[in-house]
Amino acid sequence: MSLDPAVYGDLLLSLLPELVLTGWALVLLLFVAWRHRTARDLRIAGWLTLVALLSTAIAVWWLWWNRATLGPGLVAMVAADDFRWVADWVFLGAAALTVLISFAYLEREQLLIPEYYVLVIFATLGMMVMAAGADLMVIFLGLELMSVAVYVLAGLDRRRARSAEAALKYFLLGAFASGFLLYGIALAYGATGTTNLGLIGGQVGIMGKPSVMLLAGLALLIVGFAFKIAAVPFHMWAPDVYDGSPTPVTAFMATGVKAAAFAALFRVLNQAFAPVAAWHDILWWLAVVTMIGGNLFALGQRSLKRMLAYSSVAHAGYLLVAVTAGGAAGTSAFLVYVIAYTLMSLGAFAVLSAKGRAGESDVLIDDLAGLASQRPWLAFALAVCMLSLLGFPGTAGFIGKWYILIAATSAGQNTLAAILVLTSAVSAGYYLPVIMAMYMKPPAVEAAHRDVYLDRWGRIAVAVVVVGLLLFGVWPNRLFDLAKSAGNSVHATTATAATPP
Amino acid sequence: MTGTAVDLIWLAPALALLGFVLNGTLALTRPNAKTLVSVIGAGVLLAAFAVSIAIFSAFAGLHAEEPFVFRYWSWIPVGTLQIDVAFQVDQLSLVMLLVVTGVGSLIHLFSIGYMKEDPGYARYFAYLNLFVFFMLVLVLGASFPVMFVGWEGVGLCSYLLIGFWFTEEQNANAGRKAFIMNRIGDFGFMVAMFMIFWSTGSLDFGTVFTHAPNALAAGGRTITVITLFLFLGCTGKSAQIPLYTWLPDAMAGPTPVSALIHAATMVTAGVYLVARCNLLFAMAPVSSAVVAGVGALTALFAATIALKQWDIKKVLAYSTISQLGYMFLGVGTGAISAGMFHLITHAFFKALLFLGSGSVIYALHRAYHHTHSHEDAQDMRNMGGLARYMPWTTALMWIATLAIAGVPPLSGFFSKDEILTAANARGHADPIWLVFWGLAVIAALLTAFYMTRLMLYTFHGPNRTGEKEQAHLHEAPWIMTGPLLVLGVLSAAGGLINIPELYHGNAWLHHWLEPITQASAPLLPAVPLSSSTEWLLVGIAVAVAVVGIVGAWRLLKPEALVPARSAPEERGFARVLRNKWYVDEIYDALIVRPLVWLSREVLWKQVDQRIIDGAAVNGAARGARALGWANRWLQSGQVGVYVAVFVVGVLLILWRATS
Amino acid sequence: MYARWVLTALLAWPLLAGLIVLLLPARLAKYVALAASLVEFVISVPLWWTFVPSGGMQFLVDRAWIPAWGIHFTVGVDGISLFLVLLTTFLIPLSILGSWTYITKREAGFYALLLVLTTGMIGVFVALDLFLFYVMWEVMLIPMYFIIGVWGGDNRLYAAIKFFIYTFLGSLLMLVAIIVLYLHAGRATGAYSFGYAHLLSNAKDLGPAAWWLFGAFFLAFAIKVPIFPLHTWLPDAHVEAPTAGSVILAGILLKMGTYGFLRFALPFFPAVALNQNVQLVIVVLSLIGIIYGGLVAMVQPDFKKLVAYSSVAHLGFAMLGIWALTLQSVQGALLIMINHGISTGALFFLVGMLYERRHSRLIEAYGGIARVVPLFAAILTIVSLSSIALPGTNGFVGEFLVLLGSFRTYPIATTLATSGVIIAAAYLLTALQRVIYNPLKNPENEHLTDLTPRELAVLIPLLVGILWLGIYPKPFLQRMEPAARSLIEQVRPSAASTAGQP
Amino acid sequence: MLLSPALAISAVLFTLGVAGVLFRRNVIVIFMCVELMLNAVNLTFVALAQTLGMGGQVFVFFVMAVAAAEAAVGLAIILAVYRHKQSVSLQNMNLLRDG
Amino acid sequence: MIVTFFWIFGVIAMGSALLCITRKNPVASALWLVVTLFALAAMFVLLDAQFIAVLQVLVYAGAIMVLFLFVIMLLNLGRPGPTDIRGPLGLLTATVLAGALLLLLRPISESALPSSIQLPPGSVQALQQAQGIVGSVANPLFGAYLIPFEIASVLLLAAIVGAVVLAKRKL
Repeated sequence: MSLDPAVYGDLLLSLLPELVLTGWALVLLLFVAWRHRTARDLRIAGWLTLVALLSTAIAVWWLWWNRATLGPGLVAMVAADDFRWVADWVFLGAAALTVLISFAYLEREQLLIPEYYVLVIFATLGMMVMAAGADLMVIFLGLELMSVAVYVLAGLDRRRARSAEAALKYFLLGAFASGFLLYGIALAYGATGTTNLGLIGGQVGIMGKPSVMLLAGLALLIVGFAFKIAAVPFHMWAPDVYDGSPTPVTAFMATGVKAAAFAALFRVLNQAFAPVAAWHDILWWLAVVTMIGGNLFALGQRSLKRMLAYSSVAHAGYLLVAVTAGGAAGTSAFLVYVIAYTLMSLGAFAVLSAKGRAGESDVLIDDLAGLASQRPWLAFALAVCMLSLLGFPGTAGFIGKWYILIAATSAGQNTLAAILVLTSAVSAGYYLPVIMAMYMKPPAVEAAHRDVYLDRWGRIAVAVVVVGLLLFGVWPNRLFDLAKSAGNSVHATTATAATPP
Repeated sequence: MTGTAVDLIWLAPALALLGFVLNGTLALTRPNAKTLVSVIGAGVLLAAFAVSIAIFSAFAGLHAEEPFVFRYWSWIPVGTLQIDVAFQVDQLSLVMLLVVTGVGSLIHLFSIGYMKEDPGYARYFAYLNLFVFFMLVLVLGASFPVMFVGWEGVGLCSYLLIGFWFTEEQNANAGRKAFIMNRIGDFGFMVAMFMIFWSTGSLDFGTVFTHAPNALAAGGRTITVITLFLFLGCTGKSAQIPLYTWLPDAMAGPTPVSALIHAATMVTAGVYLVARCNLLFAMAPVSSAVVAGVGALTALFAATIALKQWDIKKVLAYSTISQLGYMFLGVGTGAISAGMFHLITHAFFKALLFLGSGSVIYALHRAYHHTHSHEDAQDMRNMGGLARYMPWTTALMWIATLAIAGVPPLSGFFSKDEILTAANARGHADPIWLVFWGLAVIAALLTAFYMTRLMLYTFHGPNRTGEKEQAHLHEAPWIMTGPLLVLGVLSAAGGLINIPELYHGNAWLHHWLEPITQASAPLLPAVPLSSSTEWLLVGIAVAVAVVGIVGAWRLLKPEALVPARSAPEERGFARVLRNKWYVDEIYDALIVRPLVWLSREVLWKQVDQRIIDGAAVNGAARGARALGWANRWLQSGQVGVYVAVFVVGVLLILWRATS
Repeated sequence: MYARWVLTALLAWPLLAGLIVLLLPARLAKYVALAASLVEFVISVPLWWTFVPSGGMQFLVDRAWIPAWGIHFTVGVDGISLFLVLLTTFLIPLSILGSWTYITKREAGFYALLLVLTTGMIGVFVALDLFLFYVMWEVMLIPMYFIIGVWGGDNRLYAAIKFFIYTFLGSLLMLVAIIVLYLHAGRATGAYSFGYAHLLSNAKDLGPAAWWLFGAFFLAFAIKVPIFPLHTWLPDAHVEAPTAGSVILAGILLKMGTYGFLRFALPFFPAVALNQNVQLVIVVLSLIGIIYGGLVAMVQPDFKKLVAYSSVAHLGFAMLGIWALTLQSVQGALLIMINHGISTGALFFLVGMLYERRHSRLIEAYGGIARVVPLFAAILTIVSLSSIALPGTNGFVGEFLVLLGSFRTYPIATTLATSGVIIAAAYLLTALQRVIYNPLKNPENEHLTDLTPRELAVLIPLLVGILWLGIYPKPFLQRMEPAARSLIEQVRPSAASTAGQP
Repeated sequence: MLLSPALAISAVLFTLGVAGVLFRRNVIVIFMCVELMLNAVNLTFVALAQTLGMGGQVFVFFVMAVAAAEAAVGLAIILAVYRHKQSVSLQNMNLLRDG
Repeated sequence: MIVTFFWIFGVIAMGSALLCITRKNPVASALWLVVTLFALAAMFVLLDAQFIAVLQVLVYAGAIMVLFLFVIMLLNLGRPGPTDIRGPLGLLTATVLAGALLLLLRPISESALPSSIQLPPGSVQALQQAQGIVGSVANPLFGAYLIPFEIASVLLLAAIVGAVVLAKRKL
């Protein structure tokens, strides 16, 4: 189904998922304005959110099923391609899992704030806009929408200074970073006379040697995204903010926000700046320092939450490898890995949220000692997540890493691949201790884990994660088909460079 | 397949193995069924001996020039390397077969009495049978590897039997020492095998000896190296310089074991090997010289040590080493039959000497046992005048002594004289042998001397055992003296099997072995000695023996001896001899200690633990973790720092992009 | 030909059984596990008869798994892997039986892991798709990691993570190398597949890349073997692991390294592997392994450590044999791999049985116990002798073949290596003496109980193996020979014609 | 003709904004400096719009919207923090840190 | 003539910006920022962006900065307190970094735009003549840029919700 951007009907149709979600946001807002007293209201809001996310996902599916494309003109503000649909599913999935683990958490922490769900929806909406945006203006606005919502979510737990501080740090640095992003956009606009990715690409194509303005713009754009994906050296907010935020929000930040920023980065680099060689070099370095930094810094952590924060930095590094590899293979690898990463990272945070109290900032890795004997299933779930994060065969994490390696090596980036695997080996130094603590150390006190609790929804979330990780780890075929078509959709031109069939 | 009793060759080792299995089972299940054990243990040996005689006679009837090879199953077939489990029956192996089973049977019988009291009775006979089995595999094996099986097998049994009374640490040590030193020899044997295979393409005796002359240049480097490695093996097994030091310690084992393994059979395996490979050695003159030289030197060297030993078994041990030296001198000289001859006679009289000393020790032990005294039952200073109490033993041991001293017409005289003559004869071809001959003659003198010393101190003069003990000293039971008698006869008359032409004998053994030696004969310098020279040599030999005996009789004063506990420490040269030229100490200081120190202090503690594990492995891990920790002062929570780092990142990226 | 599904069954059954065992109550676990492992063994045994020595790869199964990358589930055995598979299925029941009383906590988990481990190990040996191979290679890591970490000794955590990271680090570079090979072959032929045959036939003209590809494979396998100086994980892992763990570590896991060399490193990169300097390095390292391993073993106060270091020495022989590339040496290496599995396995069992009685692995804790436990002493003696390669035992055949074969290629090195037999005697007999001989000083040892029927049931099969392989190894050698020959032809065409000829 | 001076000025202003963020500890002032950065970018847009068409001006419009939104949320966050710490100085924002 | 004016306002903007970041009193900083914003508005006018200039004054200088001042007052930071300017080391680092940044941004102002994308001079005025100053902005805003416009509205809504969540007294 080909939609004509000139026709409003088609335009709206191409925005169907966003519209659906916005509509739900308004409904939810009204509901919240009406009922916002009790825990039950909160739960209802949560269920409504789940419905909203689900219906949006269905809308996305409908468009995907009908092969909706926005053409022929490139002047559209949004793109309609498989990449967008898959990315949308990732965001919606992340949001849904976040909601699932939020039920118990919010009640336990007495955060009876139904607006929480509204903000989650807004943030998701922002992400979807970023993935959809075919125009720097749209991407920027989407990013701001997402950020504003997440700033607030980070500071949601107003009773705790840590939460407020996290919000502040995230906000300040975020605003600072978006300043750079904006400047980058301005320069790109100046160099090409447009903010539309397609047109920029065209301009750059005929421009020949890229002008200084363009390059500077590109650099600042990368900076803007690098901040959101927490790439070294723009990562320093991440540990603190992740640490201070309510754990479900942390999970959402680590997965959704990162994925959205990556999605946008992919579109920008591959559709607008494909001909510019400079960014490969920049991203190469960014990837290397991020992988090394993230993994080394994580080694030094004793707090489980901070360790996960740094590990998310490290994984941003792996994803950057996929970006650097570029091409359709790189994009597909990115999508596969980001799906795996979303699952495993959310699973880890879910278990953490079950273990901890008062924001879990105090849960040390050693506090998990003996979890396996008292909460075998939780321990198993966390172990699977850790192994998947480690990239161990049989889990989705391994498949993702394998895909990234293939993409990198087929792009001739053998060094990058080698660094990736070596740093992964380092990561064993901090993932294994978690398993070790759970299975090989006796609990500190008899009832160490009595109050570890996940409610029904949380269990569902964790189960989904574990099953997903193992399933994709052994049988990733459907995932690949999806990722491949998505990858090619972004790369009408550069597809099948040197990629395996 | 000959269709004669020869085909039963497998039976001999099989019987021994059967004995081992049965006795072994008994040892683990019913260790006290001593009668059954002794019946099995000695029975299988006697049966084996009977079989051997049958085979021997059958074989003799066949007048075969070529050996019979019986292939049982293919053992290690890989590519062109085809090793079968096969036995070879020929003149040489049959001689050994008879010696082993014959002497073996006698010693088994003797053991029945000697070990009666021992709790490990069944285990003892199991080991003994196992030893016989391996010894037979050794002598019957039709290829180097099969022989090697027996070769290491007997080493194992000697290890087990030396350490038989393992609760004494030094016994266990002695066993270990024996095994490890043998392993040094076996190392040589193995390397030799590799070279033989890659140069002749096979390891079967037959093929090797037929291919060797074409495949290898006589006197060439390869053959020399091969034979030297082989001889290294011999020095280990047959206790020659430099690997002899294990044998004296091996006396820690029960005395019959010393008789069987460390006198009659196993230690002669080296001689057998050289005889078996006489062709190869003949092709390598240098090696032959080394063999003969080492033999002669060992003969003298060991004899000197024997002069000053007090432990009766130690004396005999060194004398064994010295006699083995003679044999190597013989085979090294190329006088295979002479060497084998001496091997046989030595088996007789040395077994007799050991068993005799065994019954002496047995007597003293019993005596001390009665009086609950803890004196050393093997120290000659605690003996003396035993002739009164154990006449039979005394008489028999005198026969053996005269035999070993080389007094005509006893067996030892013929065999030793033949070796000396051969050496002297070879000396006319290449003079170095004259030196060997000289050494051997001096050794002969010393032999006569120390053996007389032994007899003198043990059986004559006043008794030093102790007043109370004397009451309990008396002859051993017949089961023990019986075998002694038989051996006495053999020691006396053993010479008959090879009376040289010189005395118009038929030199039976010499001719019998000709099919084995004929190949090498043409390679050796043939120096026919005039009968006058031969008579001269005989004269010298006899004179030497007589001088030795008489000298000892005159010089030594048994009356002057004091019992071991109050004996003074020797001084001067005597002390050096007493301490065996300090060879053990030297080995310990030069090889053992440095090696252990190196392994423990350097390789393990430093290289392995500190450098590799500590510095490299854990160091890397610690380093990475340290870097992680180092990040904490950046990640200080101060947004200012974060912003600064952020801007630095911006600058770097801008710079890379725009330049 | 035996059923096509046999290998698949061998892989699937333990996994399934493991999951079942995991859910069983602790007291049932070991019985079910034992039964399952015996079934596994029974399934595997017919391979012995139905295997056609000259048949090359057989029992092949090839199913598409991840078509997108040309990944298949491809398994098969040849003369090289056959015995490693059988060895695995043979040792597992024994290990389970051997842990009967040793493992007292979380039995279900332990036995489940053992079974899962079986799948991993067999998978490594039969995988003919490099993706599958890599997956199996890693998969067997986790169960062993848990076995050491949960049921191990006092220092188990350190040993476990050391073992894991060491192996993981090595294998990850191999992963990259595999992918590079895959892309190379794909670009060359246009057919993208991880199939062993496909990659093998297109591993040519890699150019200089071959060097670091070989390096990556080498690192992965060298760590597993282990080759000096990458061996330090081994003593810790062996010592800390529970008996069954040590047995399987020594018996099977180490063989994966040597197997990897035979199956991948050599055939893929013959040019590099046979490069003069590479040969020199590897031969020297094997020599160091043999002599250094022996010397260090000689001074170990801990019996298990001693055995661990002796493994370094044994595997050194295997490496030497593999690189010498003569028919004799290669088959000898294969035999050593089997023998070491049996003998060292038996040694670890015996040490474990001693440990169960006295809770000490220190040699000086014992002495003179032959009087108290004659049966134990007898078996320990036999096993030690097989470990020091006494003729008539399995050990001799392997070492003899390796040395004899290697002598052709590396005379000097082999002569030096042969001195290893002296050192072996030195360290094992010393230990033997200090454990079962000498005066019985420690009164605690007065009342040691001799081997129980169960323990005998564990040891007897191993003893049978020791004697069988020592006296009549022909059936094994026959089944190996064609595979070894073709390997040599593949790697060194010139070597094949002369292999064995003087 | 005004383009390059405009670009130069906006670059300077942007740098001043960054410098301000680096100079100050007071959160509010830092936020103001961020606003300054945004305005500098706005200048670039407007200057470009003169030669490249209205797109630039429209963009400035959106930037203002974003700035407003950020201001609302940001100041709310600052208030929230102030409730806990009675301070808006970054020095006191060190609850969250490594170790 | 215009250029001169432009520069004058530019200098004012930069100067007041400098003062804004160096005044130790937040209120002073805020007021200096307002001055910068006004100067910018003037420059916008010179750049044919009168409507934007108006918005600048109304929204920025008006609404947003008032909000800032309001918060400053609310938190009672107006009174002289300990300075929030970093110590010498911090300042040095900051200056160096900022200097480097400026150095790297400098070439931008010199780079000329590719002629292919430039509209003919004065075309903007022409457009404004045709559609009116507001219309010339409104047309694209509600035409080509409709989608961003709607997103912006959602953004503002989200911001309001967020502000409410964070600011309302009780939870």
